[in-house]
Amino acid sequence: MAASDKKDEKNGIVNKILGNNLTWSVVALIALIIICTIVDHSFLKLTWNTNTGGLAGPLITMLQESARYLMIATGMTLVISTAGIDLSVGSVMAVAGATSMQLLVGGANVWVAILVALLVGLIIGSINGLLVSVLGLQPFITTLIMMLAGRGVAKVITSGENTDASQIAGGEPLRWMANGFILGIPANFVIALVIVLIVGAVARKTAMGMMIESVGINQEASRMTGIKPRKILFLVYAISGLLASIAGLFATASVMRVDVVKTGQDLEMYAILAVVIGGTSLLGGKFSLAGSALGAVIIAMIRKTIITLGIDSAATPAFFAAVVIIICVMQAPKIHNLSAEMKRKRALKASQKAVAA
Amino acid sequence: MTTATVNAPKTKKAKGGKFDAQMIPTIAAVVIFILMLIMGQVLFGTYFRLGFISSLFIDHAYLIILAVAMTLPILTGGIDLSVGAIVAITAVVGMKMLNGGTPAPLVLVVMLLIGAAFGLLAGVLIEEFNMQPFIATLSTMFLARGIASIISTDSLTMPANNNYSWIGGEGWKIIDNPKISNDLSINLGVIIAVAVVIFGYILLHHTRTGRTIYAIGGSRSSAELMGLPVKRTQYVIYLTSATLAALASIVYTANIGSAKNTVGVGWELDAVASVVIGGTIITGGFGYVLGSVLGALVRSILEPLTTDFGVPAEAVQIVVGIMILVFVVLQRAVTALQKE
Amino acid sequence: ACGGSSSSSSDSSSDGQKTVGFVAVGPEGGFRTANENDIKKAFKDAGFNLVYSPTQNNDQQKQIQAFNKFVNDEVDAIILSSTEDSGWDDSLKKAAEAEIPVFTVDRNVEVKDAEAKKAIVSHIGPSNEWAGEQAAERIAKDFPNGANGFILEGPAGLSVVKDRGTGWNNKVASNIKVLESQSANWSTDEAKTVTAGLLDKYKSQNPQFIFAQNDEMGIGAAQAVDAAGLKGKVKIVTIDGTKAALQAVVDGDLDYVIEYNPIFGKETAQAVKDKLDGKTPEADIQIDSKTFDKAAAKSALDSGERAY
Amino acid sequence: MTEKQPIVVMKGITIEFPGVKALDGVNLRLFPGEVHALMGENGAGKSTMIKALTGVYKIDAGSITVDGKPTQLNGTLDAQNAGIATVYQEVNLCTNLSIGENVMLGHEKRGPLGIDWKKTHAEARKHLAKMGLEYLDPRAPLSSISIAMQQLVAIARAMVIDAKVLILDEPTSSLDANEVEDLFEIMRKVRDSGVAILFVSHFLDQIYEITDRLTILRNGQFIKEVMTKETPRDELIGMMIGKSADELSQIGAKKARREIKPGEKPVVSIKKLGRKGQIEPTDQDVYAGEVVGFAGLLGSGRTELGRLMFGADKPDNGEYYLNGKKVNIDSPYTALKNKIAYSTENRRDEGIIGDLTVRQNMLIALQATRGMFKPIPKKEADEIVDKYMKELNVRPPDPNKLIKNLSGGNQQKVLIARWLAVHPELLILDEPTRGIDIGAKAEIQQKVLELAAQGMGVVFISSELEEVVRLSDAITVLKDHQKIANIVNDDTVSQATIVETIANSGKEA
Ligand SMILES: Nc1ncnc2c1ncn2[C@@H]1O[C@H](COP(=O)(O)OP(=O)(O)OP(=O)(O)O)[C@@H](O)[C@H]1O
Ligand SMILES: Nc1ncnc2c1ncn2[C@@H]1O[C@H](COP(=O)(O)OP(=O)(O)OP(=O)(O)O)[C@@H](O)[C@H]1O
Ligand SMILES: [Mg+2]
Ligand SMILES: [Mg+2]
Repeated sequence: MAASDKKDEKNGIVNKILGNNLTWSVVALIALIIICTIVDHSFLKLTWNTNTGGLAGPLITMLQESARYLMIATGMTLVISTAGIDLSVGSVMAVAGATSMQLLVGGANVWVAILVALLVGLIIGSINGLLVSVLGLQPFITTLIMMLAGRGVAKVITSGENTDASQIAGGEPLRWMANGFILGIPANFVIALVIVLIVGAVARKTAMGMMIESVGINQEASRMTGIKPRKILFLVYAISGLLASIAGLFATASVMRVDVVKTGQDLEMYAILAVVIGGTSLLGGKFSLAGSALGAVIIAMIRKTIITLGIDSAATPAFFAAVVIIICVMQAPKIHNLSAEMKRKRALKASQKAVAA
Repeated sequence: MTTATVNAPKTKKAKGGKFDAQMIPTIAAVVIFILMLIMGQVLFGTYFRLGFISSLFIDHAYLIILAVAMTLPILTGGIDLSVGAIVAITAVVGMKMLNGGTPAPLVLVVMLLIGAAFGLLAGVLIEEFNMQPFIATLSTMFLARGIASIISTDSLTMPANNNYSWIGGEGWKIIDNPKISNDLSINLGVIIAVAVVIFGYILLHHTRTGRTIYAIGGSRSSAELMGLPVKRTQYVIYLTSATLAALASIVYTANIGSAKNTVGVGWELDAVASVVIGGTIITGGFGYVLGSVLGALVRSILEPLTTDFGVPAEAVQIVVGIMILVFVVLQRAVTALQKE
Repeated sequence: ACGGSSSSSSDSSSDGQKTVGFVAVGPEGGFRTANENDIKKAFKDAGFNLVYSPTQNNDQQKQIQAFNKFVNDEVDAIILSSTEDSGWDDSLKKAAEAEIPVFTVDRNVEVKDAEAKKAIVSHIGPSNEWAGEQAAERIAKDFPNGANGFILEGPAGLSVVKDRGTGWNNKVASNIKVLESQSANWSTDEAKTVTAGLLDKYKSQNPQFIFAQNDEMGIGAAQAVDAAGLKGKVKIVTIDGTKAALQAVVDGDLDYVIEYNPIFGKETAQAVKDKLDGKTPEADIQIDSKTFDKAAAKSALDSGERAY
Repeated sequence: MTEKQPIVVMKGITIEFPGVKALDGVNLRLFPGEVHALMGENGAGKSTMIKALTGVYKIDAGSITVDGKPTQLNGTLDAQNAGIATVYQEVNLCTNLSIGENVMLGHEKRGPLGIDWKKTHAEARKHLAKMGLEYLDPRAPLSSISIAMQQLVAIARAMVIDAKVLILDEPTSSLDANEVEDLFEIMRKVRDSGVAILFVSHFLDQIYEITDRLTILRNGQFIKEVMTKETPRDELIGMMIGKSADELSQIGAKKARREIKPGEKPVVSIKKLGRKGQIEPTDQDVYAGEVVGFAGLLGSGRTELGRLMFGADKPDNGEYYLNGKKVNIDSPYTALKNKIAYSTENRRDEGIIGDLTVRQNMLIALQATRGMFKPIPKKEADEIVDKYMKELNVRPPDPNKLIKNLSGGNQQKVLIARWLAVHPELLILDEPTRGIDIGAKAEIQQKVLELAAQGMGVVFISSELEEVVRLSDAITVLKDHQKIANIVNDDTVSQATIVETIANSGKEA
């Protein structure tokens, strides 16, 4: 009796681990790393690059790239938790990047350029927030419009050029932000991680997280408890805009050049994928920032895998789709309830036999 | 427990008039479309030309079909992001087959089947593996586009005498004026689009499957508890939207006589915009196919208008975005006023 | 259908100004923005009323729509800067019927239909294949004893990508080994990531060159090379010839830039003018492009004449 | 008793949710031509049992036999095809569709061109008429009618299929006396035609009026199957709650009247507060320690007045005084800031936040009044949650369960705890005892009296005149969205008084 209890308990833990979305994300991440290591034996090797003053190696470039996904995925998580969506993050990245580069080229101080770029992101996010919360427009369509218009804004800022600030002196802090190292670890990854932790701490240590979830679960009931759903909605879109502008700085500062068409292109989709892989439902409600962060790293890792495996560029989207489908399918309740389901069926058969007898 | 015997004053009749509120966004779409045409005509004098009207329909037959296709999942609160990519893969396969000498009817069937296969895959992911439609169709979108690029990245042209391009092309001139800009013409693509609209209308309003689509949009759990075949209907929806996307591909490729893996990038968003402009609510439950058709037409004349207004190139996207925004806000205002 | 000349056109050509429709790609930075701005300016200078219609996402459908609209608007001429080289037969047929002359710029289009062919008067633009060939020749010259390297391509499927690739393949030396071709989507930032990845992966095979199909990607690749401490050891060749790229050649970040000359507005305007004046412009107006090594780049920048 | 053949036999049904065994070997037999009641406290497993029979939940053990054939039910569709029609506890209709469509969904009349709407609507009208709803326009949207009416529509829908088994899970909880009578009329007719009816209700009067046979559950366990006629009330209550009936003696408790002293200031006083289309401008005072009952028929505007006093809807007219001071209550937030709380009648849509835990649901209103960035200290939160879990006897007593997994009655208790946690001066309770078992009902009523005794002003809205009369100091009677009387509840007042008031005002108007 006691023994079977213990076994049950053990089963419970195993089931819990299997049922946890994060588990499958970690498994996927490890699987991708293993695949890469098999193809490229030096994949896990880290060397010290005296040229840059940091670690070097495939994993490091992967982390460097993941910084921007971490930013937009974090903002996206909060937005999705309110049962919304922010399709404009890619465009906001372009706008923020364009702003900073154009200012630098125009001779502005680098800190001014950074601050104004962040402010612009915050403003675009706030406009999304206003449209969704005050006018009550549907998030999908509102941010879709902002995605179109945002690209246009980026083009207007640079007059359609791909502004290049790589030759401009004084851009060092910005360059460091994207390319530098802190204790050998990519600075942008460290910064992104710190921001994720701050957002996480604010969300979970104050009531912000619960209120965001509450609005996402049942907006009317939330209103009746004295929460102001409009304020919450405004807040999450504004945060998402701000974080997207940081991502935009990462993306442009890495090469000190904005590309009005390419910067941030399609990244909204990656962000959404990261959030979903991380276990937050697109229907809103409970969110997991840790899950989304892991999702963001997985997205970067998938892209790294594509390069490492030398997958033909034509086949890239198909490979991407395959990995995403596998991860999502593994997360499906049907799969991780498989053993429980089989047990249930067996029990049912037995009891039916008993009844028949 | 009271045993009151007062007759409740049950005379307060629920007004049937309120029901029309759901149609207001669609009606607004009609009105605004006509206003836009009139504005174009007054300012630039070319919008009432038969040639303009003809090419509006011929060039956008594909978008009308996609808008109808997109209406189905959106009515349930879902979405099908894969339609653009399905156009690409079916187009590439179709052109390859035509060039390989496959008879046109067989090519058409294969294209539709490929579309259906992607719809089925989306359905399986959504219904069997609990993936949200957005993610499931995003995956099938990547998959379809990826496979299309693997098959070919060339610009594939149809062979001559292919028994295929007659679907598109110039079609028939109904009114043949001396000037081409005054000709009224129609081609099979437009007729197919009209047929699709009629099909969509009948499906949604005169079949149980259609009503189940609306019910799912209202509340999926209610629909399930009501004993409606929710799962089957979901399959029907994604199969239909993907197959219609293949049909849109047929109409489009027949029109331009060539195809390539990059065709249809962003069309899913054009289709979504059309559906929303047409008054369908993105969260599901309310909307009409006819609205989506009008939405597609409205979406289609945004570009000519920006061109004629001479909007600076960099700002075109902003203006298009703002126009859609104004549209959505107007609809929202009208609906809110009605509710008062 | 008759018509043809603009006497009956209801467009804003009140002062006898000729209207020209420009079916364009849209401002995408680099080559594209320079090219379209130049065309717009040249036509304005030549006294035309240029109506400009960009597309989005390189979507040919939007271009077809714009083209058909110009036919219906009865413009005097159409300039077509197509995203795709096929699929124009029907539209060109309409233009032919309406007797509107069409000028293709940048990319030539393939036409099957004889009727449709008549609509096209001239093609004006530089050659992508030529540019690709130049890149192969430069690498062959740099490494007579052979070398390993990568190619950074644009998005799979664009005809520019194919043409530049074809040019490269035509002239590439047998001892030049391409370890891998990857798409970096025309993007600087992506090129940096991709290149960093490739350098990691093929470290053992000592990559010595990178052929980037445009300047943006080349600049990104240069940064990755720099970060890997390989500056100067890996030679990067790019196509387009933007100022930033020339500067990079001067700085030694890039080895060689092949111009894909976007400045042919004048030539285009002249061709249109000739046609409308009843003359017959040349069918194929080749625009010459230059190549820049360090010295040429320096003098080009110093001259201050480069417009983009 | 002649032993008829049961049409449905459920044997040894076990259903486990993560962490709870909701049903443990429960048996149920349904006989044609009988009304069978499933009895038990909140959370006993009644709804779960029903969902097992209709294929919503998969059973973990046991067997289901319909018409003598062992049946595997893999979904509601299967159940429907097996001739089982169901009205679930929570209204499950589609508010985006018309009334008629909701009745006919899946059973629309078809002609050669697909659905024939004329016929379908005519058919819908027929079924609505059976429920006494002939005055409803089947083309009107479902959202235009109240929840209670929607419940009737749901029942009309269940009658559309030629069912062998009709299941009604608490259909009467939001109906008033007339509608209940109408419903019973129909149930008798259906029963007499040989259909087996499964009925759930927490009103013992109703049980004894309409049912023939009872199955009693407690804590997911099968207790007994008995004939209604042979089971006295006391015994039934005893079987349901496992205590003797005496322990529920407080049920009859009547409030000691609170006299309003001359010159005393009300806590809340509204003057000509109204909102177009919802409620005519109304005056109302509530004194500290006073219980004001709102009485009226379905749709009379009780809820609307309550919502207006809470700022859930913005008034477009009138003034609001709090302790003599004029205030502007235009949102639930300002109301809560001013210590006015409102517990909704629409628990599912406006009450619970399903995917949050019981604990979070209890604390969220208090948190909202404090502001997002001032989290309630853990210790304080623990104390509050602990206190109310015990005081209101929430089951299961685990505050970390998701509230959506609690039974209806327990959800209600959590919501009441939510409002008590903000220590309101005025608490508006809209149908707080709806769908609640007799034990819990007594507890809640008791709580209301306690709160009033502690000096809280309470507005008590209920469709059960009995409890309004018993608990209130004053009764406000509403009709047609208008306050028609203010009755001081002294010993002369009875349910009949209220009913008369309503009827007479009708004649004058
Ligand atoms: N989906 C679920 N997940 C977990 N537990 C659940 C779920 N649904 C119900 N339960 C639990 O199962 C038990 C039985 O619930 P059920 O709804 O059947 O009660 P009930 O008898 O209908 O009560 P009421 O009279 O309040 O409606 C309760 O303890 C409830 O918390
Ligand atoms: N017979 C009816 N026909 C149409 N609408 C109605 C009818 N009765 C009520 N309504 C509307 O439904 C909504 C909710 O009314 P509801 O029945 O909840 O009022 P109530 O007085 O609070 O009654 P109860 O509390 O018993 O439900 C109100 O907007 C009301 O106008
Ligand atoms: Mg129940
Ligand atoms: Mg009410």
